[in-house]
Amino acid sequence: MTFYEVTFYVLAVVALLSAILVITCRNPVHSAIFLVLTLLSVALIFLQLQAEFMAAVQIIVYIGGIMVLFLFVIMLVNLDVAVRQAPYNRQRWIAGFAALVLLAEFTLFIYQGRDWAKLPPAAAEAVQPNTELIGRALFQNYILPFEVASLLLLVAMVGAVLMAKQR
Amino acid sequence: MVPTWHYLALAAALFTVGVIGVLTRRNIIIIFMSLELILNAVNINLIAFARHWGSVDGHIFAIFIITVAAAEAAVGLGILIAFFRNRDTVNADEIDLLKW
Amino acid sequence: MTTLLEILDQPLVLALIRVLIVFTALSLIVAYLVYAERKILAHIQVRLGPMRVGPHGLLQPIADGLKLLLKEDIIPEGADRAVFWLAPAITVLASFTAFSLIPFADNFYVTDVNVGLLFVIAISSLGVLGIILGGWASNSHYPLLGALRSTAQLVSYEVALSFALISAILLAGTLSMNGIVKAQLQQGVWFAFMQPVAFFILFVAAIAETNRNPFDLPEAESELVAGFHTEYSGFRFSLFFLAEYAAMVLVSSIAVTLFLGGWLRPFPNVEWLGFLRFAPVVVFGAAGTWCFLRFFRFPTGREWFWQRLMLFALGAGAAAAALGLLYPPVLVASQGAFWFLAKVFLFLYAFIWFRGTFPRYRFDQLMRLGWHFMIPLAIVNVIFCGVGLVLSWELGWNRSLSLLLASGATLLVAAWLARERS
Amino acid sequence: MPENYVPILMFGVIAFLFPVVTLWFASLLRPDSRDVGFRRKPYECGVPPEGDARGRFGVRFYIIAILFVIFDVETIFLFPWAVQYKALGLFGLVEMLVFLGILIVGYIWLYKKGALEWV
Repeated sequence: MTFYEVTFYVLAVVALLSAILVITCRNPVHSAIFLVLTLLSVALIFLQLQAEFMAAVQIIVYIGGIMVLFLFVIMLVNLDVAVRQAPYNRQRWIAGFAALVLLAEFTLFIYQGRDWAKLPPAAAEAVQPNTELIGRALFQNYILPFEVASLLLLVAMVGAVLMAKQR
Repeated sequence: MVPTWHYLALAAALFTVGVIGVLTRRNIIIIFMSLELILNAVNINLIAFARHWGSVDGHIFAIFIITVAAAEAAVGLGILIAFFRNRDTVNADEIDLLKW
Repeated sequence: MTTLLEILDQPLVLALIRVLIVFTALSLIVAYLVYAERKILAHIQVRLGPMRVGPHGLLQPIADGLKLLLKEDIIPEGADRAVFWLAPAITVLASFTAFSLIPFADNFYVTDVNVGLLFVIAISSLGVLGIILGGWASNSHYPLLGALRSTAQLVSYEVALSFALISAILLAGTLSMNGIVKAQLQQGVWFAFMQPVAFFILFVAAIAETNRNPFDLPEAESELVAGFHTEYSGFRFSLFFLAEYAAMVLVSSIAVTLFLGGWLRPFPNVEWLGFLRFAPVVVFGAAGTWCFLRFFRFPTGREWFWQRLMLFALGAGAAAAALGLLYPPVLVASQGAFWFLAKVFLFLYAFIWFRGTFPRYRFDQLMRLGWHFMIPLAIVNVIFCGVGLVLSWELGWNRSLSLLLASGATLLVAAWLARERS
Repeated sequence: MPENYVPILMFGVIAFLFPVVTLWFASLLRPDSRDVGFRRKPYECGVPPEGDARGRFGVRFYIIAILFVIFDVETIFLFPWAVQYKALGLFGLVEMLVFLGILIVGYIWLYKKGALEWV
């Protein structure tokens, strides 16, 4: 195994473990810290997949933006009450079972696709230089989604401010 | 080179963890965090496929997913703030009134 | 048998050596930046500043560091111990790691990647987490409020900062840090002259990002005690302190790389200004001469012996450096780092100078300045910069002229925005 | 290509180890924390702290954070645009004018609504 393969498996384990800790921690702030760890290892996995632009975007938007939003909200609502309450709801056993069924399905799908997955992946350099290629694709082939994204952001901005503002 | 299906397996596992979080936790903030986990699992898939086929289309989709995640977090947490102001709780199973 | 040279030639070992050099140099610069700030502020206020430890207080940073290491470690009751410990570590990580992407010279940088600038932004944006978590973990009113205010300020100005950076990328056409410097060499002009408004926005946003006067609201003693690190003491406090000064050096480095030509000397393409390459010799020679002059005018006597000895050693070191720099290969090799550091220190001096002269803003004024003036101005600047570039490509206008016209238009918008505010 | 990123990781690890090692080293030298008097109480200008520190704060902080996230995503779209600008030319400018135009509409709405006012 080369160094980069080892990095992937290490990062995968870190991402999964911290994801599990996200949903098991009682204190939302600890959950948020573990979520940051998950997001960071996912960003490094992107880097390992040659998606350097996406790795940077993941850190800037997710960790630098969305997680800050989460931490703000955790501080806005009084969480000391939440820590003392039961963390799981009543349907947790049914839900856990359903999730396990989902996992079994995923396993089946990946197993069925094993022949396809044996196809050699394309040369990783095909997505380089990353930012230039993304720029070309985004502003030539995906113009409409790009402009719609700006509308989506506008709507989100208006909606969020209206929701949060004092009436 | 790590085979593509290892990435898919990791994404499936992350997705399942996220689903468990959404279905079992009571705190809405944690539910939102689990949603972010799910979206990240999808992103891993997209990026892995982008490398598999040697095209950046997967990256573009991932960018849009991150955009949507940002919009979702902003609006969702905005609703949460409004709800908390009215009801003084952040537990999902206490949100059982359609109108008040 | 692998010899030492072969081990040293491995790319990773080479990278590790560079990392260690940059890290050590950075820690020294940060330590002496604190000293320089005390000295310069003192001279602005007609005082002497630290004078006791070493000649002119030159060993003060080391004494301070030792003192902070030996301080009692106080963690307040009800604090979340793990998070309390983690927060300063994150802050240090965020403000130091970004230096691995800064090109200090043509051939001296830790690494250079295609999306370098994005990674610098990404890594330094992690610092916000340290501030929020530190404020929350203390379990105290003032730190929490300080953390929220600090974060609100940081994120407000980060938007303006990003838009200002985009104007520079529009001119350079690349995100690689070294590529941006090379674009300035190729176009023969520092981007500060093509995009003065963006440079101004970057400068103001940089002051706000590093919590410096006149935007040092997060740690305004009269309002919030000491901001988010009120409960931090001893070495934990000094970690926050170090990170803050490292962030100052970082934003200066970003500004220098993007707008002031990085490691380029002034007018890099003008042949007859080639004598400027002797500037390092002159600087070190002048420093050596000054040390020797002080040495001869220092009071003699047993109690001054060590101080005089140190001054003499400093003078001798500077003189030796000046002589060594006369050797052509050394002179060529030291050019990039010299000009880069000179520009960075100029920036840092401006930061300290501002602290000595400006009164503090009020928090609502600060947010208003950010959201009502800086952000719209930055957006308009990006648009006009794009228009100027298109004019020069499509209509064949002179590039510098159309960009300056664009800046003029932006200035008109700035005047209108300023009129709206008052 | 990924080998260019290994030095960043190295730097990050060293920068993270620096506080860890120095704090550990300091713990060998410094005196232990003694719980005497009000020493370990949270700071509250000299009076005993009252109430729960992790209370609620104004929603204005939250609005600032929302706006930051939205604008942050917008800048993400601008970076590949700026890098590719020379190839896109006039077409790219028009595209970005539409994109930023929609953003500016939102900004004007915020301005009129007063969401950008701190007080």
